[in-house]
Amino acid sequence: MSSQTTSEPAQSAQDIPLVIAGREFRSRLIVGTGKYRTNDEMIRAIDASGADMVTVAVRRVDLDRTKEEGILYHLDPERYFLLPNTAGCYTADEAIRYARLGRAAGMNEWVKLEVIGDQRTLLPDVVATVEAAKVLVAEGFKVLAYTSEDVITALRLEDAGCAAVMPLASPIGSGLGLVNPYFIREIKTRLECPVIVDAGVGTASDACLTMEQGVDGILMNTALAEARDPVRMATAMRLGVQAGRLAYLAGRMPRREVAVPSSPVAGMLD
Amino acid sequence: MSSQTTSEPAQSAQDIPLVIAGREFRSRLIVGTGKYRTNDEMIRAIDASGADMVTVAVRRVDLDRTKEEGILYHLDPERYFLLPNTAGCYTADEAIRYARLGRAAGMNEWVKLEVIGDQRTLLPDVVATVEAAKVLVAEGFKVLAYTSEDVITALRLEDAGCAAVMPLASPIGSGLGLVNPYFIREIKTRLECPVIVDAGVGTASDACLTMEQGVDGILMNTALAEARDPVRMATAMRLGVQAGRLAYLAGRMPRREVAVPSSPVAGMLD
Amino acid sequence: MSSQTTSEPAQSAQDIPLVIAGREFRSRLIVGTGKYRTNDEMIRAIDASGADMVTVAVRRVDLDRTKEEGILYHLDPERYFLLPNTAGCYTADEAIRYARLGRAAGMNEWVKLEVIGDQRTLLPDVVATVEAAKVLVAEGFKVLAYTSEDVITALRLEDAGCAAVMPLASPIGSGLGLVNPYFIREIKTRLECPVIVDAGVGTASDACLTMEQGVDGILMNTALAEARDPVRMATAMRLGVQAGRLAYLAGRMPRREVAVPSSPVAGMLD
Amino acid sequence: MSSQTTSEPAQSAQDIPLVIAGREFRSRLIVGTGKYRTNDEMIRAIDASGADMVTVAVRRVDLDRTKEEGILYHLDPERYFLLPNTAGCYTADEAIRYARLGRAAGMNEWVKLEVIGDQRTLLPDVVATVEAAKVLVAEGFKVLAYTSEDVITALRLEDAGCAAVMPLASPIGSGLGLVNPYFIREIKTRLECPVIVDAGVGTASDACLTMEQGVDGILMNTALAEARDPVRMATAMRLGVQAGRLAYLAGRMPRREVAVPSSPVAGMLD
Amino acid sequence: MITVTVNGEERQLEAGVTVAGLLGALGLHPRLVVVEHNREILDAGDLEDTEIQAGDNVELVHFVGGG
Amino acid sequence: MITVTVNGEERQLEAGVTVAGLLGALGLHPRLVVVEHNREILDAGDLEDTEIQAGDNVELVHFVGGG
Amino acid sequence: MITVTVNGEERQLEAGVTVAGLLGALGLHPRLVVVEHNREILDAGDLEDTEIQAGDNVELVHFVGGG
Amino acid sequence: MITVTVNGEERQLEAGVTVAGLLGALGLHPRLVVVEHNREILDAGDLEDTEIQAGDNVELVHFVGGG
Repeated sequence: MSSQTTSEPAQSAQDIPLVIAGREFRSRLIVGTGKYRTNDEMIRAIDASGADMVTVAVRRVDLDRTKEEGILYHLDPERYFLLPNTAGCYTADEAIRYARLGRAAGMNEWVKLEVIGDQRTLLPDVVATVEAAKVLVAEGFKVLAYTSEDVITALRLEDAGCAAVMPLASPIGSGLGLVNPYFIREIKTRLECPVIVDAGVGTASDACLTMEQGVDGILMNTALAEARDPVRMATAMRLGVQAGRLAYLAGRMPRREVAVPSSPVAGMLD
Repeated sequence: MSSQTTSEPAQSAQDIPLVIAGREFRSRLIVGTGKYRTNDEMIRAIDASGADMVTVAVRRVDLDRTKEEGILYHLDPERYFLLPNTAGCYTADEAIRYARLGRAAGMNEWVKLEVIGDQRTLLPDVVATVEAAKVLVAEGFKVLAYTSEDVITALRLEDAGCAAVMPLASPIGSGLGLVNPYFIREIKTRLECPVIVDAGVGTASDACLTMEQGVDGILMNTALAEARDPVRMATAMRLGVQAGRLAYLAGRMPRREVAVPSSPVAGMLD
Repeated sequence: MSSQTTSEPAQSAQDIPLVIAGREFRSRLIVGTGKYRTNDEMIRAIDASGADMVTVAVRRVDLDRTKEEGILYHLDPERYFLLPNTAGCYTADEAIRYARLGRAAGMNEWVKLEVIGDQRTLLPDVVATVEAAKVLVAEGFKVLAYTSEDVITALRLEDAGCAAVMPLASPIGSGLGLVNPYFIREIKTRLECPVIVDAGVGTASDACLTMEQGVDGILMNTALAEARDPVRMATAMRLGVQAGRLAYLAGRMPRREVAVPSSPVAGMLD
Repeated sequence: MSSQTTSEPAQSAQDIPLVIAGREFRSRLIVGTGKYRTNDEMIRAIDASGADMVTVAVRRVDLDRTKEEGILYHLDPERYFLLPNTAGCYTADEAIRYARLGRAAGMNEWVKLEVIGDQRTLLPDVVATVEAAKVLVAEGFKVLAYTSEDVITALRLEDAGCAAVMPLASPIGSGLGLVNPYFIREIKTRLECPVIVDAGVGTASDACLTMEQGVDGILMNTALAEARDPVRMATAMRLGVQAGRLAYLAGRMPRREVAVPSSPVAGMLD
Repeated sequence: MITVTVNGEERQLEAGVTVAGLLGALGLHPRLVVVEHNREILDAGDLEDTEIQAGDNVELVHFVGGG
Repeated sequence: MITVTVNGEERQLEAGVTVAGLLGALGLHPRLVVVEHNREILDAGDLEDTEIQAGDNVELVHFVGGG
Repeated sequence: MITVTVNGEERQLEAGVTVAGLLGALGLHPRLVVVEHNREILDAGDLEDTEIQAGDNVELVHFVGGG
Repeated sequence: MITVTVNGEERQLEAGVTVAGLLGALGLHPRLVVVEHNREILDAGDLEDTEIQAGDNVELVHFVGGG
């Protein structure tokens, strides 16, 4: 029994599935396929994560080592919905080019749109992202757009027709966790399309806290690939995402600065 | 299929069980039985929590409403290991008296020792707690001692022969979460007996973050009983505790203030 | 002796003055003039703050209560450098119109540029802000631009020729303090022009912590006007800004999770 | 003009002096004299800190380098009130012995009581501290007792007759800042004697935030001695303590998650 | 009749009543109650044999919900 | 009489009135007000010479407290 | 022989070679590669018919691991 | 000669030496040192009169930098 299936009862019993662009996903955790030490470790980690959507990048075939296999050798497209990204693109045109190549390489019209504005922070160029989103939506793409925690940009990406808006928790690969819960919460409050937090989550409590803000899902890669034990961390993230989601739906107790006993004060002996 | 069972594969596959005083527990989450709106809600929440040890209080039988049932009508002692507490006691003698009554009422020699020092904060009287622990250990009790986040008191409780030491995350019923991770981590580092964080956890991310400090388990009550939906929150807590435990075992990625791409920088098109 | 002068020795002895667009300012704290309960309280608070630059808004004269005095009746332009803002403008054109009116009403070509993108968060429309900045710089304005904590927008505002870039600590009037120190620090690292944190500071420790990130100054209004005692809070802010600035220059001790004694371990008695 | 004097107007105008055991102090910042790189740097830092009470340790005279001067060569007892500590003592008896030696060496009956319980954390042995406090108070000492953030121990130290209770912000020399504001606030609320936060402050914003909790003062050493520039940091701490104190007295604005404009919404142009 | 204190309240009982008798009169099943008689906890086996004297203090406790 | 818009409100003015005249009638000191006449900002020097025509839009602004 | 650019590197190919031919020569299975020919993405069906001319730019890409 | 312990180290002193004499021999100014003689703190006034016996324990302390 694969560990991935173990949480479905809880999931199905107490939550509704994630729906993006009319497609239903079993898991609210979406994972990347980069930076793993080995392909085998990647496969086992993705299995443990329970993700049914995984991101991939579009790159040149290495002509010198033609025996080298692309990612498709490792991921069963029957099982995993592949989401091509435009990582590494610094202009709208470049991102659009990569999106089209991704569509040709894959089996769907979905794209994780990234237009990077700065090499050191890998923060998005929000102007170019909105511009590219409009073009790709017009071409029939389902655009999931990586963006900053800026509420206004998020609103514009929704207006541009994005299928999902994906604000960052903190910079890509930083592991700093959810730095600005206020803006993430505000984005979720203001948008109607799904909000997926993308980038910055470092450990399970980050994922749990992020889901507790009410967002629809989380996309991560480095937190799994760079964990000492990626498979165990993937299980932790699967459970942490579900935990945060259910805690959000359950409605937490109030915070108080004065203590309140858990046992009855009445009925004490003399 | 009870939701509780859904996570066991992950659990058993990737973690060792919690062992206190030679007894093995399937769950690292221990829950209280106080303050629920109804007994039915309590039963369903405890089931969802996956806990196999639950705490109970010792109080006078209400002679005026003798049809009133004690907690034993609701909790199957075959399924749940009952841990009597000394909640509400303000002196060592009083706590010792309640511990003995709890032993007579229950089927085991275990006690959750609480000696409260102050009504407003419900913080422990650490001096009286150590004193009572010594007496009870000498009488053959397995003492799980509620205490502050003071490392030195924790060391003394271990020296006194406690089966487990249970520092608080924040005051009982406050829901403020893990206020002092440094001291909790230090207590775990310094003690050999199990460290169970007791009190203060408010939501799933608190539980997850607490377990990520490396402690052996968490005891909670108010966070479930006072959630808008205790059953869903109990599931969230079960998953959150497992997530934090596995993330601790997995070893998180390093934090960085500079971004690192998840997709290859090589192989970009011209 | 005005309380404002009391800190100058420390200031002058241990720090360099703030210079924006070639103009030297004695204080790194810039304050607004809105929302005070009375004009007298405003005057005393601004005096206590030590600020030598204050912001003002441009609004219609109230023709029905012509005895009503403009702000110039209360602020001595010899003592305070007036910085007109474009608060309340939602488009580049509107902001440009207000900037020109401010220039005509004032004695300088400086403007605090604000182009709001959303009424609920008062977050900037970064695209329109950059656009307006370019126009105003071309007209010879010294533009101090309110912006989000987005590093890339900050870089573009500097490229556009802004005299200072003013990222927010948190939303205007929220008092949430410095939510994203990472991005504020990154903005300061990447820009050459002065970086003034504008909006969100709620109390003195917020101001102190913000200055410790290395930024050049802070602009605030609500934290003073809405304090129970604005004059005392203004003194607190003046001191807090200096404290944070000097702590930044002094270079703090390292953080450690293990204690280190302050008194010698040698020379103890037997 | 010594930088120390520069803040007195603000201070005297807007705050009352700190009074401990009937003695008035100009500064709410108390500093240690340990770990400075040079005596000259120590003197200048203490001057800049504005402190009028400084702590000293009691140690053996070094008989091999008799030209070596004690601290009294460097600190003018006319200007600084010397507070001997019992640092390094691990039992009540040892601390009492050092307190008596300190009294014989100094000009007063004051002592900073420290009874350490653990070498790694330097956390207090709260039981032994209370015991030693009772003995020393009976001998006529003015006892300022270093303790943990435990509210109950703090109450007992006050009952024991301590002149001031000094809970830690975080471990001695750690620079982790104020870890548990709730308990520090509660201690201040519950005690009548002065509450001085001792140990753990790392930079000016820590000092400011700590004073904003309402405590009466702060005692620090490492944060100054280990700063890259102790004199500048001492000025920063002096200002930060005043800033936090005045912000506490001023009463901060409310926190809000929705923005509120600082400029009038009325009077906009068409 | 004798006067005893049960769970903090004075009650009139017939002289010579046993603890088991008291439980019966109160409709409490012995297996669900712990009896503390003059600060001594009674074993189930002693309930029948333990006679309540005037002035005795009896506490009848059980488990309730608590954290 | 002509109808003009001043600060968003319609007003009746005598034909031929200048901006300076309007300010005077409103009791506003020219040095404390900025005049935007049909979207053009007027220099202080032009207030006397600028005649207000029917349908003109005049905005009279000044500095107020703001952050 | 003609000179073309494949994945950024100049290569000598026989005149008249098709894209399908190129893939074959490189040992690349057409179904696992996407071909961009002079900035135009080729459908699988066109690989046989598309002849490579001197100076053409050919990009051969596929999916790799990424986040 | 007698053997005494001063600040934890054994020293040979002439019989009959006083504490004041010891301080002098060590070049220590009495006003800058506190003397603990066999666990008793000496008043400045007693330094002259206090004779050190064989086996005595003398601690000489002062203030040093500390936090």
